Amino acid sequence: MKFGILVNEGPYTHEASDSALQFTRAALAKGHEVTRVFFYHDGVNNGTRLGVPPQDDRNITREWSSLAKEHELDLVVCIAAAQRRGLLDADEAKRHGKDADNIAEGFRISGLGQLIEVAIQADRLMVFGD
Amino acid sequence: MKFGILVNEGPYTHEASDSALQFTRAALAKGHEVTRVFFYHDGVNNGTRLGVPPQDDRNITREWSSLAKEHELDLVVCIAAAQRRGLLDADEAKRHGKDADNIAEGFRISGLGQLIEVAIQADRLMVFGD
Amino acid sequence: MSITKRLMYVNRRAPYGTIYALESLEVVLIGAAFEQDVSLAFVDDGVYQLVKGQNTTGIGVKNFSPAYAALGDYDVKKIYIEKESLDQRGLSMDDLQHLTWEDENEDYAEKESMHLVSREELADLLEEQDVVFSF
Amino acid sequence: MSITKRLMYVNRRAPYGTIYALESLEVVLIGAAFEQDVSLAFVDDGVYQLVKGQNTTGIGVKNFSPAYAALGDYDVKKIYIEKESLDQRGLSMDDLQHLTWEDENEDYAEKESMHLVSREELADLLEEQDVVFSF
Amino acid sequence: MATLHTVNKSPFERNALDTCLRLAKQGSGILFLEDGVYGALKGTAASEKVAKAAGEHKVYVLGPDLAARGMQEDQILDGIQVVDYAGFVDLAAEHDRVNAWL
Amino acid sequence: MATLHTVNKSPFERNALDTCLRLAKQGSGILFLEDGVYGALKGTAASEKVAKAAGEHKVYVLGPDLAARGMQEDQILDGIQVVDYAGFVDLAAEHDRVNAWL
Repeated sequence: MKFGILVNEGPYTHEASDSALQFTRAALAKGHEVTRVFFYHDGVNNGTRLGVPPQDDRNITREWSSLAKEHELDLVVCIAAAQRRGLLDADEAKRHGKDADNIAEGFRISGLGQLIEVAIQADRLMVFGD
Repeated sequence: MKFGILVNEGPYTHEASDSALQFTRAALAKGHEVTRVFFYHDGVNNGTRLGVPPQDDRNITREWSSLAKEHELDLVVCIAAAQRRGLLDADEAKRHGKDADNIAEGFRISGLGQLIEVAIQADRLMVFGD
Repeated sequence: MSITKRLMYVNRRAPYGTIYALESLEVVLIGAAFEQDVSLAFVDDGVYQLVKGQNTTGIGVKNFSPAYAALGDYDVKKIYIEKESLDQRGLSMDDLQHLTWEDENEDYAEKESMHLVSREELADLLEEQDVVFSF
Repeated sequence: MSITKRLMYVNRRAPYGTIYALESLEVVLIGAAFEQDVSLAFVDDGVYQLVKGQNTTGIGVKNFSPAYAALGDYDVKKIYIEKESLDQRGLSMDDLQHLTWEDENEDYAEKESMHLVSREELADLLEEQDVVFSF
Repeated sequence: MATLHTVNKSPFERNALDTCLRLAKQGSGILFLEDGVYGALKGTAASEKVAKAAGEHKVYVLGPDLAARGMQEDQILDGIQVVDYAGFVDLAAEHDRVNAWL
Repeated sequence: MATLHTVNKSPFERNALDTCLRLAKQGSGILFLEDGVYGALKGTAASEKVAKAAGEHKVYVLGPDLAARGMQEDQILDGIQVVDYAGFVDLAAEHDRVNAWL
């Protein structure tokens, strides 16, 4: 079965991104396909490479990145939500005249159409948020 | 009278930072002192210079920066909350081996002691959050 | 893509206090291009999104309520308002924006988009969906 | 600074679902160094923060509940639990961690930090504060 | 002048107003702002308890947040006073402390 | 198999559980996770309505979230089944759609 995952909240602040990560791992372990993980609202903050969580706690961004690498997951950050909140890749930074970018490995920035697309293509859309 | 302001939520996501900004402006207009604005929890995200909000909406970070410049406001971002969420200044970026920083003009990163200090020094602590 | 799915957006949050109402509307407007069978439900504090006469000048935030009137142009014409949510808040349909769409097959006749539904009717509608979006 | 103020931290959120409980505790621990007259109130879902036997292995999140036991060492020894909040949740003081402090003036005798208070008592305590922190 | 309590949550979505009313001493100030302003309206499921509270406390509502949400002053419960941000600052200064029920 | 409803909010803080119960068709699945797990407990102000719901729906609670919060399985209302993340995935696959009451 194909799952689409929507993450609406930032890491650490809300358990939503932890739950999404655990669900995604469990779905993959059962042999399901995770077609795309889409990060919306404050969920875009999962995709920053500048986070430095305490050493004795989990690093959610790194967990998403390594899960993506292992399973060729498509991690998509919403461009409009990301701009508002200051999450940029190199192209976006250049386009808006910003002197730095902060997106983490394995994440890509794209439009809301990617959310609608996965909602249509997947068998189930799982929403994790506040 | 001296006010301390605590902002617990990120910009745009929650009205808290708008309310804090409006309150701060109104207090200054009445001749009160705003001893410090402290950004905690997701409030640290008010201090990113990488945000690109839609042109037809307000730019909250820029409004804080210019208010700070005009009134010599002390805008302090909590270091622990900021590290967790990926908000860094140049020193912090260097210390943690990160290749970029993203703090906006007029904000500085410091410890939670700065919150306690303003709570003690100010006549009133105003809390804006979710 | 040639699949047509039934997508429902469930709006349960008040506007301005949080960004969910605005960013939900942004999804609806983008999603309209995909030509799916789209509907919107306004439940709980979500009914406040449609209240007439919003004026955000005093809070310095963009007033996005006029954008709902464009939904008809985007072919989003099934808008359900739960009666129980209105009642709890002392509101009636007259307090809300009146959203319509133009039927190009009937010489652009203006038709009703807003449908007042009971909890039972909304429960049935939810059960007919392929995908339910909540933000 | 030589001013001594009465600071109360009001904890109304459950742990783990959101970060407020953890980051509130971080403020309390840092704030202890300022030698103020500090107290903590646990109200509404905040009482869940002190429930015994928390085991976060399955959710992959750090279990911070052991840190409450250190409050006594930080000289934070006025901890108020609202009875109405416990009652609503079917909890009693036995379900919570037992927090104590050692009185160095009495040969390090272990003393009670936890105080069960009624809504009226908590309302009075709130009224005696100089600063009320809420997160 | 006792405590100014602020409530920024919808009374239909969250328990912040109920807790505020449970723990506010008689004669407190209570200010509704942000989504909390819905608590100040007539004819809702929360009106009765708020009207009762307005008899025991001084209740205020932030006008700019009301207007943003399309609410008119004639929809406000009797005994509730509308203030702007300057009035909010005055209330905070006049009371001895401010307690935000987030 | 109808709809799987998920509730991740405390029943004491927010209205998500009430709305879920108002709009879930009889025979739905309802899964409590995150702070929603407090809704699955015996002896609380929410227990009566949840026990009633467990008679009309299949109600589940996420074990890892229960354990994190220090709750034991013997504190769970009768008729509520504990599942892990793998069980959550199975529930999502078995039902026709998933409706998250955020």
